[in-house]
Amino acid sequence: MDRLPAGAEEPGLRMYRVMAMIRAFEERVGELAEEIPGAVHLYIGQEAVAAGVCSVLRDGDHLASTHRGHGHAIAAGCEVEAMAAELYGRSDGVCSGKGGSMHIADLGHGMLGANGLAGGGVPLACGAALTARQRGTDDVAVAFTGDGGANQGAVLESLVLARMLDLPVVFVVENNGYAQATSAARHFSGTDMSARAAGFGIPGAVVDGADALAVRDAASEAVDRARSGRGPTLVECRAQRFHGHMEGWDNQAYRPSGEAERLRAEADPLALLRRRLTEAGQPADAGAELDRAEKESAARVQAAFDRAAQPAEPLLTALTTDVYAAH
Amino acid sequence: MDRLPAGAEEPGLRMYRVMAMIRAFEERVGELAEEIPGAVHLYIGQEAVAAGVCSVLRDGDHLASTHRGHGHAIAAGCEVEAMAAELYGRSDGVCSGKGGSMHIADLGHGMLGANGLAGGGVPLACGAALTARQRGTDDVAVAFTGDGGANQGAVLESLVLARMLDLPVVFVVENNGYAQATSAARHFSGTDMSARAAGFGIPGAVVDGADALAVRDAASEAVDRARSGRGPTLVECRAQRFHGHMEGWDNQAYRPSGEAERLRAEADPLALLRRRLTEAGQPADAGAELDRAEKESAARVQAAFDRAAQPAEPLLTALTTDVYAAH
Amino acid sequence: MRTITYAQAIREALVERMGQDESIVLMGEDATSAWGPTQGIEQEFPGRVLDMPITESAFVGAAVGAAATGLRPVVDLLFVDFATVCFDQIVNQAAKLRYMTGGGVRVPLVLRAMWGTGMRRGAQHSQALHPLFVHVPGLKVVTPSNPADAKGLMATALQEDDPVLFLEHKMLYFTPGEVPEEPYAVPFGEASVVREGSSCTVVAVGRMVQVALEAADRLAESGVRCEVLDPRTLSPFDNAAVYRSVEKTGHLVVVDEAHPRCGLAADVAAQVAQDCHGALRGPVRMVTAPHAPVPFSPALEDAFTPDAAEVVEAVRATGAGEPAPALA
Amino acid sequence: MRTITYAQAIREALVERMGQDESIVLMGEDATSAWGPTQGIEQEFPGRVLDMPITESAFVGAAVGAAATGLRPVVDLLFVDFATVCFDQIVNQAAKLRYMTGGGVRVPLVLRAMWGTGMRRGAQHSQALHPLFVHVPGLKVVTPSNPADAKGLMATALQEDDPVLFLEHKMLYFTPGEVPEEPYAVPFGEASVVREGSSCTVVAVGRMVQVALEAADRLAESGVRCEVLDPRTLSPFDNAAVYRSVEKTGHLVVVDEAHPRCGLAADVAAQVAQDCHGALRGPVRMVTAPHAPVPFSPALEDAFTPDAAEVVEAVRATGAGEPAPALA
Ligand SMILES: Cc1ncc(C[n+]2csc(CCOP(=O)(O)OP(=O)(O)O)c2C)c(N)n1
Ligand SMILES: Cc1ncc(C[n+]2csc(CCOP(=O)(O)OP(=O)(O)O)c2C)c(N)n1
Ligand SMILES: [Mg+2]
Ligand SMILES: [Mg+2]
Repeated sequence: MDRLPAGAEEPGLRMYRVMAMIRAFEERVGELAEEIPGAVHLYIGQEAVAAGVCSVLRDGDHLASTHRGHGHAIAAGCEVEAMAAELYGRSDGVCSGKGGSMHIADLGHGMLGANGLAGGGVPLACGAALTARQRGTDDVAVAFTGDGGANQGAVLESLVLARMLDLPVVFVVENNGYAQATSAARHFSGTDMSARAAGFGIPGAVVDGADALAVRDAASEAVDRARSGRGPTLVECRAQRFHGHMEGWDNQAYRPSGEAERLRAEADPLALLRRRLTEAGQPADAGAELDRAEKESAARVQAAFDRAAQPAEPLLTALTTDVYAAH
Repeated sequence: MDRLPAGAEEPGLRMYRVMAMIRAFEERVGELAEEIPGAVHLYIGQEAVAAGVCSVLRDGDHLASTHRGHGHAIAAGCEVEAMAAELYGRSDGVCSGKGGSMHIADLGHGMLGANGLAGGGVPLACGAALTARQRGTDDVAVAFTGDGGANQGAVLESLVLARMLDLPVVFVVENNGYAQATSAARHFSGTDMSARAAGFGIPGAVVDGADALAVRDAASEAVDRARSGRGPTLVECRAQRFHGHMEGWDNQAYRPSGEAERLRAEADPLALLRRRLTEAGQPADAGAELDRAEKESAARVQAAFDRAAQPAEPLLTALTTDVYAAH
Repeated sequence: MRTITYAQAIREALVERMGQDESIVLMGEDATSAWGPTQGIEQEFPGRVLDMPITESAFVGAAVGAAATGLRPVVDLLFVDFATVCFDQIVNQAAKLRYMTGGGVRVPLVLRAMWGTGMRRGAQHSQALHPLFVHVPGLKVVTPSNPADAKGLMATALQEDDPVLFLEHKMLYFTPGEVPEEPYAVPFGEASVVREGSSCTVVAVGRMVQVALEAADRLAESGVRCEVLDPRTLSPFDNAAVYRSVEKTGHLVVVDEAHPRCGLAADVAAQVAQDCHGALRGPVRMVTAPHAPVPFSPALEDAFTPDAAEVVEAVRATGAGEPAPALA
Repeated sequence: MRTITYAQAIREALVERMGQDESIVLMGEDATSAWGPTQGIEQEFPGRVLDMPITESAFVGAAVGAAATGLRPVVDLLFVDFATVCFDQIVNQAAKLRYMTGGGVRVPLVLRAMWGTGMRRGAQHSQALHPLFVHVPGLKVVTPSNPADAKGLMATALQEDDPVLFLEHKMLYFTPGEVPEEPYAVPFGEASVVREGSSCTVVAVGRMVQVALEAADRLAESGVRCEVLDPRTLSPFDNAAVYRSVEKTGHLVVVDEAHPRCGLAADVAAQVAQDCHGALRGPVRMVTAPHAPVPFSPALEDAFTPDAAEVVEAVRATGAGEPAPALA
């Protein structure tokens, strides 16, 4: 988890590195969207959620993600090179090219996978938490879901299950205001997920999802609760997606005009964290450090996609391997 | 709905008639359980819920029931003769013998059916409410579920849907303390369904399910809300099942010893309603009226089962009819 | 005749029937802002297109309840893969309600869904799944292969009193074709003979009809004349049309992009092996996707999906076009 | 040899493997107070039997996640019909996780469920559904027909690294049979020849093995010798064993109590029609339940379920036992 940065750095700086990498990755994916096969759902605007939550995870912990999973994967420590290759369906991709954007998984980094089914991954995270509970370790699991996916039966049932077994799981609802074109105001009917969680006996919190430090604090409390055997927590992160639901498909006519631009200007999680890390009282060279992080990310991402976009001989025998461990 | 009794009677007396009929029916089913094919789940102890709720329904309204559906069917107005025949799988049963105990349905009485899937019927009731909403009528629908079934995704999603569309539906959770052998205390983890409903933006109430008048009051308020376009309500009725989960299968070892007997003595909904209807201030002949209702019910039920148990020539051609309306 | 796309053809039937039948409502996630067949219908029929939260079990179940009580809901499931999250409501409720009530309930319900490979969406957005629905009694299963059938089959679906899975192949939406302007209905249970031939019967489903035709073209060059049948409705299935053709050709190939085990290709092949054994002059052949999930990699996805070369090979493997063996 | 029931045999394998493998946990509604194969296991392995709320999507999904991270969950779904409420977690998650990750995840998971007719439970508690699971790549599907296989197949299931649907026929739980006391495993993908014969191959699934044997007895009276095969595992499927038998007998009947369309009978029949055409000396025959939900009425349920008379008729209809037609 949170493996990009080196050892003893401040959490803020480490989160910034993660967020810069996510941003660089997603901006590049956006540029390449017409060329990348299939569908991509960008995480731009929500970086603070993945970075903040994963900043309190450690080896042995697990997370399950959504269709909008690149940010979670990067924050979990997945290599952007293997991810870029995966997006192109190459056999050297993190899932050998068989998964694609919507299925990036990497157990080595605790990443149980993006998921094509809204809410589909949430029970999987409960399962990782169950493993920890049964083994008596203090590992935890994080279940990410969007606001729309949070309405799914699988997610709501997971609240029941997690409470009944007191699973060490943290439910993170990334409320970015929309499920495709349907606003959260409509599909949540004025409720919020933390109030819902309370109805299931699960402590809930609502936090500004653009504020990495705030997300980290809330996640930290929730993860501590889970690690110490006090059961599940639900954290609703109010975030924003700066792009449409999916690249090349969504004209965002359902959004108030100018909303995305305004958000970029006013609610950019990177800008916010940068301000925090460079404000009075912080090291004088903090800004330069952040610039460097951005440059490095951009370069690494650029190289990763340059390589991934190279023509590659597909491994056609892979078509029918990995269906079973053994048959 | 509530069609057993004649016109201008007091609601209390009408409910008593319904409850007496349910009790007579279920006692007889219990006696015949070894002979009746398949599984039967008795409603004994919960009569006040079905009777109270259905007492405020009218033609055009609908209800969807559970695996424990006999009481709801009778309260909806289904004929016990056709139900008894159905339990024996006869072609003159209310579902031509193709449904059986777990699938008694009768659209003519607004009864969408018992259901073999825990929680499975709840969305169906939402659908009947949707029909009313789309047609602009003031009909309503009632969705019954047990406490165990209330944990199902289909039920929890229905809360989301009903609130978003402001459907004229009333969710009735019959919390009889157990889902098979698992106590509600465990599977609800100390929460209650009305608190859950609140988390979904749906007004909830908890009511004594042994008290028909209290159930009727709560149902009346909820149904009025639905009829007047103010959307869904959830009513949790704390009831008791006097029998095991299913006849001939459940040794009830999970229950505190003597619980069922104690409940019969202390929390019998018929005895409670009888007290209310015969207490000071009520008509002097009220008790006799209730006795008569019980006798009549018993006689009608006896005759119904005597007839249903007669050997009957099965209609084997029915095996492949009714699969489609037209093929 | 005027040419429109598959998506437009479906839309035309929807709009026409909604004009005739007030009980039709459209339901789905983002239904009011959907692209494709239902785009803009909300403006034409205000209040009859309903946005749903991501609660398939609840809203498909509600559609069943609404159908039982007088509406005729048309539910957009988006990708057919999502039918798995509301499978109980489809398989145990919608499909069985009529039977379980001895005919006491009718369920006029259309479940629309996109299916098939080709869009590089990976294992959870590219499945076929029609064999699962075909297996279940009480469901009708339809999948048009061209715009004219799409319009006519949707018109029929909207007048059925049973639940219909209306499966729209995602790679066909923009396929153009001649479509009559006036309303018409294509009956369920009638296969169409897309191309006549005498050497081998090729039954192909959905997008595979095009693949079969391409193979037929290639085979014609060497004098093998394929008769290509498009069943159009998978349940009910027009066995008689297949039998008639096999009686004539003596050979059968079935092409379907679902998986092989308990799939539609096996279904058709088995039926013919049982009922037309005497007519078969060689082995039946099934051309299907492999027994593997749909891979994301475009190269693998293409290899996954049956193509004309595989069909050509299969037709040859039946022995079609070879001189009949001399007697004794 | 000692005689125990099918339920006891399953229990024996569970207990034996739980003793060997600490990662095995049992999950299910009322798991700690269950009857049948898991009765009382909680006392032997405290803390390893977990009661679940009625939240199949959540707990089956949790079992998948637990399997991916090191446990070996055995989930009791009760009736297989309930698999429909968690179908996504079975079909899209458990079955596909390994493939979608290019082999990066293993999912050692056993989903137990009761199936089949006979208990008069009506349409939603009596289904077969195995064809649905067989269709889905990534799942393994097992259904023992007798106590000895039940023990050996469960032992294997508990050592597989793939999700296994372990389908227990509800009418077989109390069937007694000889079962070795020592641990042993019956490998997946190996059919068993239950009875040898030369006239007709009869492939029968689960409870239908008994029905096929009864039919074979009756047919033997008139000199028709059936070879009865029990595939035991439906996915993977031992095609080779069926082919070997059909090469010998020249005739095939498949008996399965699932529905006919896209069912297991069609699957086997089609495979034989494709790969053993030359050996077939008559039409294949499928004996299945009808294309109708399971009726409640006992008389109808009995008529629904294939019986020996139907199998006898089917074997005769293949032409088995008739003198080979003289050449020319
Ligand atoms: C079960 C299911 N239903 C529908 C979809 C189609 N779908 C994909 S993403 C999406 C919206 C999800 O919204 P949200 O959970 O808020 O996530 P966001 O896209 O905002 O990150 C929908 C409806 C799906 N993938 N799975
Ligand atoms: C989806 C599903 N899971 C499991 C079952 C098995 N089952 C039948 S009734 C029941 C308990 C239901 O409890 P509750 O909802 O409280 O109803 P009650 O029996 O108390 O009336 C269970 C687990 C089922 N029928 N459907
Ligand atoms: Mg969202
Ligand atoms: Mg209960």
